[in-house]
Amino acid sequence: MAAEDKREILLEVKNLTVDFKLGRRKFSAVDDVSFHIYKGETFSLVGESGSGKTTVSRAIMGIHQASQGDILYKGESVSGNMTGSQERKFRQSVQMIFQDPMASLNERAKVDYIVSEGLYNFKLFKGEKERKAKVERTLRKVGLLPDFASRFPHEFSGGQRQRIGIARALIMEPEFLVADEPISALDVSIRAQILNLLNKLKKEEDLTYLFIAHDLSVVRLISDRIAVIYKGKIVELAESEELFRRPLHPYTKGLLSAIPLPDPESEKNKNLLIYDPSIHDYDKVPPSWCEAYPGHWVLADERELDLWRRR
Amino acid sequence: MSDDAFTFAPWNPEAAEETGYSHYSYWRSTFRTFIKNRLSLTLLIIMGVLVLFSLLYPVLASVDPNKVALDSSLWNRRPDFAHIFGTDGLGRDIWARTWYGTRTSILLAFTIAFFDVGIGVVAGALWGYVRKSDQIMTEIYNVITNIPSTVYLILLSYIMKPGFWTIVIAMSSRGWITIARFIRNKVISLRESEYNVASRCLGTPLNRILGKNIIPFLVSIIIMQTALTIPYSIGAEVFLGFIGLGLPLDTVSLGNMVNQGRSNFMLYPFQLTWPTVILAVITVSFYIVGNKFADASDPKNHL
Amino acid sequence: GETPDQYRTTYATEVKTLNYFLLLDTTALRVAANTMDGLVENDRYGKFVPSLAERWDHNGDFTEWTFYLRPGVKWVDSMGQETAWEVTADDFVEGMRFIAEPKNGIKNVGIIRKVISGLNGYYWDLVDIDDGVDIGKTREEALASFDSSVGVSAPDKYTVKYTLDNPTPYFLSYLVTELFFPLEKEFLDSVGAEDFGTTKEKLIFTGAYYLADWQRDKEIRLAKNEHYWDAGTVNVGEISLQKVADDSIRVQMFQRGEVSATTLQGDQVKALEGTKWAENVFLDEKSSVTYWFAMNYTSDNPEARAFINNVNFRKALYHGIDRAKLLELVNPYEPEALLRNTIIPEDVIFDENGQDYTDYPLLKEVKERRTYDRELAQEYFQKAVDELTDGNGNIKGVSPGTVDMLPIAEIKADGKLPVQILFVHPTDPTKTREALLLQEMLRDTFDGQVELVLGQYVDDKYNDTIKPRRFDLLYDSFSFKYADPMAQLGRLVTDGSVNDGQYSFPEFDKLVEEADGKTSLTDRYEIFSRAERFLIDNAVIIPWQAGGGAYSMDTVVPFSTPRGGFGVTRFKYKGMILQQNPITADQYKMLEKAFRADLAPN
Amino acid sequence: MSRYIVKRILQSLLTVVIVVIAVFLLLRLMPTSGYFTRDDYINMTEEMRSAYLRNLGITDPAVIQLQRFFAGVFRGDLGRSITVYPKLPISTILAEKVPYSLWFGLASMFISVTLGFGLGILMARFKDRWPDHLGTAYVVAVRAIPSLIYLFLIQIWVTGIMRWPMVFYEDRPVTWILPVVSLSLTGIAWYGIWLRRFMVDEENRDYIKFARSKGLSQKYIMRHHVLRNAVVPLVQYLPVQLLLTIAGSLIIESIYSIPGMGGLLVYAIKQQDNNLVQVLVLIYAVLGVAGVFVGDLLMAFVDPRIRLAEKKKKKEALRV
Amino acid sequence: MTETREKILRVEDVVIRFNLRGKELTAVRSASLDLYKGETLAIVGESGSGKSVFTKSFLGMLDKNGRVASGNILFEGENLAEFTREEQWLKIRGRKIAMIFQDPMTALNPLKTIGEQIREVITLHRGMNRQEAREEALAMLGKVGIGDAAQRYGQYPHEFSGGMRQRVVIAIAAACRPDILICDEPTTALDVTIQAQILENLKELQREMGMSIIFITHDLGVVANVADRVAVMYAGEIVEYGRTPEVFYDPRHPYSWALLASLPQLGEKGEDLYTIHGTPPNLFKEIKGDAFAPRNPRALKIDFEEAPPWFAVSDTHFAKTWLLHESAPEVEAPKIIQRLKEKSLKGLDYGS
Ligand SMILES: Nc1ncnc2c1ncn2[C@@H]1O[C@H](COP(=O)(O)OP(=O)(O)OP(=O)(O)O)[C@@H](O)[C@H]1O
Ligand SMILES: Nc1ncnc2c1ncn2[C@@H]1O[C@H](COP(=O)(O)OP(=O)(O)OP(=O)(O)O)[C@@H](O)[C@H]1O
Ligand SMILES: [Mg+2]
Ligand SMILES: [Mg+2]
Repeated sequence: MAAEDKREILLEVKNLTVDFKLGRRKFSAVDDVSFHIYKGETFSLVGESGSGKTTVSRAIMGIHQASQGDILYKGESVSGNMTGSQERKFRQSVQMIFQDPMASLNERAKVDYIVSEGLYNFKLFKGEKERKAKVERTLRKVGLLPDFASRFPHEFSGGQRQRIGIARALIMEPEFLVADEPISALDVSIRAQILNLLNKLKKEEDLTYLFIAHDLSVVRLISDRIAVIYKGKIVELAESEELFRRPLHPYTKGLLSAIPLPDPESEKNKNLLIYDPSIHDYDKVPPSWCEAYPGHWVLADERELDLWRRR
Repeated sequence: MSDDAFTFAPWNPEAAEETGYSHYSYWRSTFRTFIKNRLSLTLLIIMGVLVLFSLLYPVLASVDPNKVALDSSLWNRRPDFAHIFGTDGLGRDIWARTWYGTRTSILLAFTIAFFDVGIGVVAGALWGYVRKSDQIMTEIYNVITNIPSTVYLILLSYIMKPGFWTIVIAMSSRGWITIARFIRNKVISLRESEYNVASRCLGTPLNRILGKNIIPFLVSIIIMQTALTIPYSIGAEVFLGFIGLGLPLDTVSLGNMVNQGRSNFMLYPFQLTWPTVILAVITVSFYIVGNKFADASDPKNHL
Repeated sequence: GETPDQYRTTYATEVKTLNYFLLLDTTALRVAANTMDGLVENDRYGKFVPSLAERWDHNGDFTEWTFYLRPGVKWVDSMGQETAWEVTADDFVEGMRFIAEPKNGIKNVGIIRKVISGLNGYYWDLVDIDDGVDIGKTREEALASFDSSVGVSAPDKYTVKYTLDNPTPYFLSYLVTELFFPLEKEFLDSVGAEDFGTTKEKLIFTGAYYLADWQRDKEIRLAKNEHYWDAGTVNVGEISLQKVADDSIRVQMFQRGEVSATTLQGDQVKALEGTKWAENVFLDEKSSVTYWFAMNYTSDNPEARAFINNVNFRKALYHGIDRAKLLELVNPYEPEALLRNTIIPEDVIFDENGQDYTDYPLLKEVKERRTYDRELAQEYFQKAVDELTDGNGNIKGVSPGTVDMLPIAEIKADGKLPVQILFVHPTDPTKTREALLLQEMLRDTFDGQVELVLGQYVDDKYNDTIKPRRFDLLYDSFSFKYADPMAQLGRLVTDGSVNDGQYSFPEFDKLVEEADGKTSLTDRYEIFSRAERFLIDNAVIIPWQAGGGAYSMDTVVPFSTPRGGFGVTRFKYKGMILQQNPITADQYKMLEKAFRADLAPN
Repeated sequence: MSRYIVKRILQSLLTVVIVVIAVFLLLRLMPTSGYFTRDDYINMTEEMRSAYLRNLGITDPAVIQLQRFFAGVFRGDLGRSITVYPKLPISTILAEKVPYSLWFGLASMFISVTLGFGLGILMARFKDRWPDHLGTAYVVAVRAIPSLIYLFLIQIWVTGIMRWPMVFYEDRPVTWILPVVSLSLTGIAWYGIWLRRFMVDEENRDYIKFARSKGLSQKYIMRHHVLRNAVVPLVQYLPVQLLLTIAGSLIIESIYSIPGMGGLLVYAIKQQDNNLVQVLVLIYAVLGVAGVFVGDLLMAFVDPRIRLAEKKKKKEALRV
Repeated sequence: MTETREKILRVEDVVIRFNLRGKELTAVRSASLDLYKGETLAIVGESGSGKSVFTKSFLGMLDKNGRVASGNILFEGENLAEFTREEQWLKIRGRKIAMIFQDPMTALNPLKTIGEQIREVITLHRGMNRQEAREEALAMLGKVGIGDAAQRYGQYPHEFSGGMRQRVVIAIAAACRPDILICDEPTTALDVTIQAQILENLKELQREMGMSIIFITHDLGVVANVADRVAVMYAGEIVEYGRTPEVFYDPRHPYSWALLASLPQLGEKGEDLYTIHGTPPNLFKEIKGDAFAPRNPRALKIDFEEAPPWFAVSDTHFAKTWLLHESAPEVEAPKIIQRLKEKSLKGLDYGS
């Protein structure tokens, strides 16, 4: 435990709230969310559609403004106004992999440009030759052929496109990668390629990931720690196996029970748990963020915490 | 079938990555798609020949389109060998005038289209991309589009001296905004698209985002708008001629010719017919060719 | 067959007002001419005959004229109903009072200010008062002095008396102008001077027709006045004036029977050659309107100014412009017939001996000459060039520069030959073609040394062109107002109201003044003819063509309407006879012959 | 909703005011002779003219003039024409002319919409077959060839063949036909091409495919799904076009001698009748802006997605 | 067991071609399939393998540029492949065979109320009057788990969440009481929790109405949940089919192996997942031999020469691969698949 705490915290999200305006009304897509990510780990955020996963990741990337709270990268705040050099450093070392490989590549630019876009922005090469070499190296790293550089995105299959997107991030030699559902738009048979690639990079390049998905079976495979987010609030956070072994929050349980398994027999006997938020009685005492077991946090009130622990 | 058939074949995962497509070039595909359509190709050729001829005619032929005949027997001559399209009420050669007029009208239309589209694209891209500009640009748009175009054209051509540049200024100072609006709508839909978000995450500066991520997607709109502006400008010149604010007399333009021909149409139909036919062929060709080219420039239609 | 009961014709621009004292265009003139009668009128031979006045007399030196009204004539309203008001002598006094009020802005009043005694003083007093000049009277006092100071009075209900400053034997020719029309005071008070004539309800009538309908930009309809004192001579029940702004279809409309008359341009006549319509085209009578070329002596364009102020150059133009050629555009067959070499028209002014003013020797010579002479023109031009340039084609005293005559034109004066002259014309197609032809003609005659720069005014010649002096050359016109050379020559003196070129020739001014002092017509006309000859010899202005004389197709039986060179007469339809089919040229010639024969004994 | 309406109205007013100010300033660029009738101008001395202008208030600072103008408008006083119809109250002129343009406009709009929709349906129905090609040819011709030419030829030829009068007479119904038809030509093309486009778009939508898979007949789908939905986006434009029918058509009113509003503005500008120009621009701007506004409201009315736009997002946000 | 059940649909060697700007694209290459009454058949396969096109042809819903080039689709004694006129299809669509499409967001007309959209099919197919149809529609809404049906009836699609919309779509399709219901990836756009609920609804309906379901998906978890039998499709061909346990526990085609093996659920932390390299074949080109061969590391030489025929694994289980040929070398399925059964039973039994 103590040893763990010595790990370097790469990113810290403190009480993050992101509001959106809907007409004249405001609502919080992300509501007072806190977590941190250690260097070298894969931290996953799961939750149903619309729960605010993307919003968290975009707030980290500075695409959405945080209404409240702070985001610290290597101890420096990146949510407010950064200085020019801070921003440059941040943009270089933090990269994002996008969900939809169809939409996230500029259709009218060649792969060569797409991959080297960041290099251009930060002038990370001396001459055309060096740039070309970098592009080639990176393409190879993600398992693409170097001569793809002269082609347009639409000539590629979904998996190949996604790898182009990853190459675009990798070429910047980032330390931290935000991956917002990088596989959900892909075909089953291709997902594995990407997951393998991400794993390989983690090992070889010592990358840190914030991994977002709603597919828990994937998350389990890839992540060190998992946070479950529900309607803008994190309801449970634990080490990956711990969470699967001992889910506490009813929402987490519902989520786990709904995962379809590629096994006819277990599916036959499937027992679907449907989460009903009205079981909580938060009117008087609002829930708090408690550590139910070491490193296993859950959002609950005293009574619930007791009850869930007992089971 | 040899037994060999049931042994493993050599396998190379890299080869499996190869995609089926050949090297692709946007413009080549656009052009190839375009020329597949026989109608538009024909019209393009016709248009090209007409435009080329009208540009070359003044060089090739020495007939002065403004040469007034003092001999009244040369006035209003029906088409014959000396004057292929006949002569007008002052003995000016309609054939020569038609080509000079075509040249003027085309130059005018191209100039207007150039400014309209040029300003419109830049303004529209900024309008769509820079959120802060939206309110003010929208108001400018509302204002400009709510001043009736006739008021505007007439006021300007009245305040300034009627002439080529007056028409250009009058048309372009107004025309750009509709194009800008089109562009803006498109840009807005592009602005939030994932690949732009990706670029922003990579810290790409605005000018390159516009140049690389936005403008290339507007090619078909740009072509379309250019194609629409050209016949529209030619028509506007005819209209201005009708209300007496067209190009000056010594400039031969299709607008002038149509208006002159019109007043004598019942008497000397040929004076209206030929300029009109040429004009119609040009405007219709531009319209169709432009549309088809815009279609062709949409990569969805490439194969 | 039956004769039609409706005469339909067209007009191109909407009338601004139908206040008959304020006639701005021929459409308003047409309406006034047919809805209002004055004291006298012209019959179809041009003779002055009684109208609202049954008879009249004058004193020996023509300074006092007394008119005796026809009793019992009632004003008629726009429903054709008689009103309670009778036409009385007071109405004529009120009419004069109305036009004498500067605030009413009656434009032609200048013509009679110096004729009616006291009118000039009265008018300017009011103007001075309005301008804040202290003349020792209040406005009320000045207004009150009208009856005592202005030479018009109503001794009794049916007698109108005019007192004139000078002997005026031609006074009757004034009376057919709108300025002498009556005005019913009570009616005027009821509608207000401001609104008088702005709608049909705001008018009442004394003429052969009343204004039955006035729909702006569409139609003006006149219906026969059943209560007219001379209703028996009115043959056509309705006159409809339709606005057709786009006149390219007018001939077509005539051929399809939609209108009863049309005029034709030369092209149109040519195009009818060989069709059945050819025989329907005839040449209308010329009018007393004269067109001439005006030159701007004070132009901003230094090149043109230098040349125009040179008599040799003006003469070169005088001889160099082939006016008949220009007229071929409107009359391809006999363009010469339309030419007019004098300023005062022929056939309108006669001295005591019945001699036509234009037949006075000095003018007769001018009248009969051919002005176009290419060699002579070139000779004069050479002289002008010798005088005005340094021999290398540089015009003396002219430095290069841009002359701003916007919005008409902008001239890049280079101070070299060819001399650039700004010729301004309206936008209508015929005038444009005329301009282009003139341009080519001058280029041809002067070997390219005279270059017309063409400029167009869009709408209003006076405001756009003459007033801001944005022209070098222009064709101008004037209508003839009364039967004396003074009517025209008096306005062409230095600072005269139609001296659009702003020249100043003291010799001419002196001659005019001298002539105007003469009471003997022969003396008077003799001196006027010298003055006129001076203008022509020095090519101060260049007379060009007579008004009227257009090719026409019509269903009006020729010579059935009143005839005369002044005022509203030409536009009167009283007595007009229509026929079913368009008249033919032969018919016209035959009737003309008969008419001339009838005319002779008169 | 009502807050939204108020906000939109204020915004529209702002636009109108800016438009009027813009034109107002443009008009100041024209010579002041535009404030005189020709005769006034000739007869007046320089001093009288400047006194007259002072009287009219033309020499006042633009701000004050504008204020006066808007105050007048607010009181319902549009002022009087100067040169076009000297001294006539502008309200009278409008009262005379608006009905013609309006009736012609309405008639032609009716025809444009019915025939245009017919054309659009036909083209969509027979997409890529000859009715579609023919329709396209028509649309292209109408759009690309200057209207002046074909309108004029229609007038000459049709009246000749049908032996109809060449110009418009109020009391002869037959003379209404050509102007109305001429006015409708572009409208038909416009509605036709857009309806076709929307219908074709609509036909490719998933819910149309789903409707077909439900076994609904082609005809039923066309009528109850495709057409209905395709018309919706067009509805937005109807009010502007309806309101702007008042503006009339310059060319058509000119060639058929219709005493409508079409030529008025051009004429007023040429005659420098600044008062009249000012009022007309105000009217057009108001109509244009109001049309867009009503169009938006109407759109919200026919399209449930828009009407409930605000509520919907709320719900979605609240929903699990 | 199989023989006793009634075959409701027989599809034989269907070839479907599209004409794309002058080029011919073969989307379905000789696919066959039988459907029994009351069963659920799942078709799996990767994107673009022709699943949708294939099933759309049963309804005559191919895009205009497509056609059934050959083969038979036998249903109730008629060959649907020979239908040419729209009226013939109208008798089939909806009332006999109905279809549910993938995206709940777009399958409903946004401008009509939910009620109208259900009612119109009920009046059309069941000849009920307005009132009866309304009652029936409300009942249907209830059956697919939409509470408050009476109020929901008059609302527009945008007032529904994605999951509810998809339920409405199901309600519409089921309201026709078809014999066969084709569900084309009806839950891919939805959340796992909602997906699970909708699958329950579907099964419920099937039990109640006794219809046969063809279920298209690429999610093997979903297949495991709903299907009685599975057909695996690759590049326009069905390459393997059999009862669900047979295909899951004893797959024979290399593509089926690859598909199952690459499932993340089977992954071992820290180990690479099995992957399929390369891209699917170009459908414009003629495919020689086994379409999967270029991507198959264990392809035989004959795979590049000649297309494999059907080989029977059992009475109910067939696969199209040369590996089942007697002269083929012994090739084992990837280990991970062999472990599927045990693994899924053990490790994935999340803590309840
Ligand atoms: N730009 C925006 N403006 C307004 N609301 C937004 C915006 N972006 C997201 N939202 C709303 O915020 C909420 C959270 O959205 P978010 O995209 O973060 O969810 P998510 O968990 O990523 O869902 P998914 O799994 O569908 O990607 C949703 O209700 C969404 O509608
Ligand atoms: N109208 C069409 N014109 C041309 N090609 C088509 C058409 N419709 C489908 N195709 C092609 O047919 C092939 C099979 O498509 P289909 O939609 O059946 O795949 P699918 O297996 O359903 O994939 P997904 O899982 O993505 O839905 C694809 O390559 C597709 O591009
Ligand atoms: Mg998301
Ligand atoms: Mg599919």
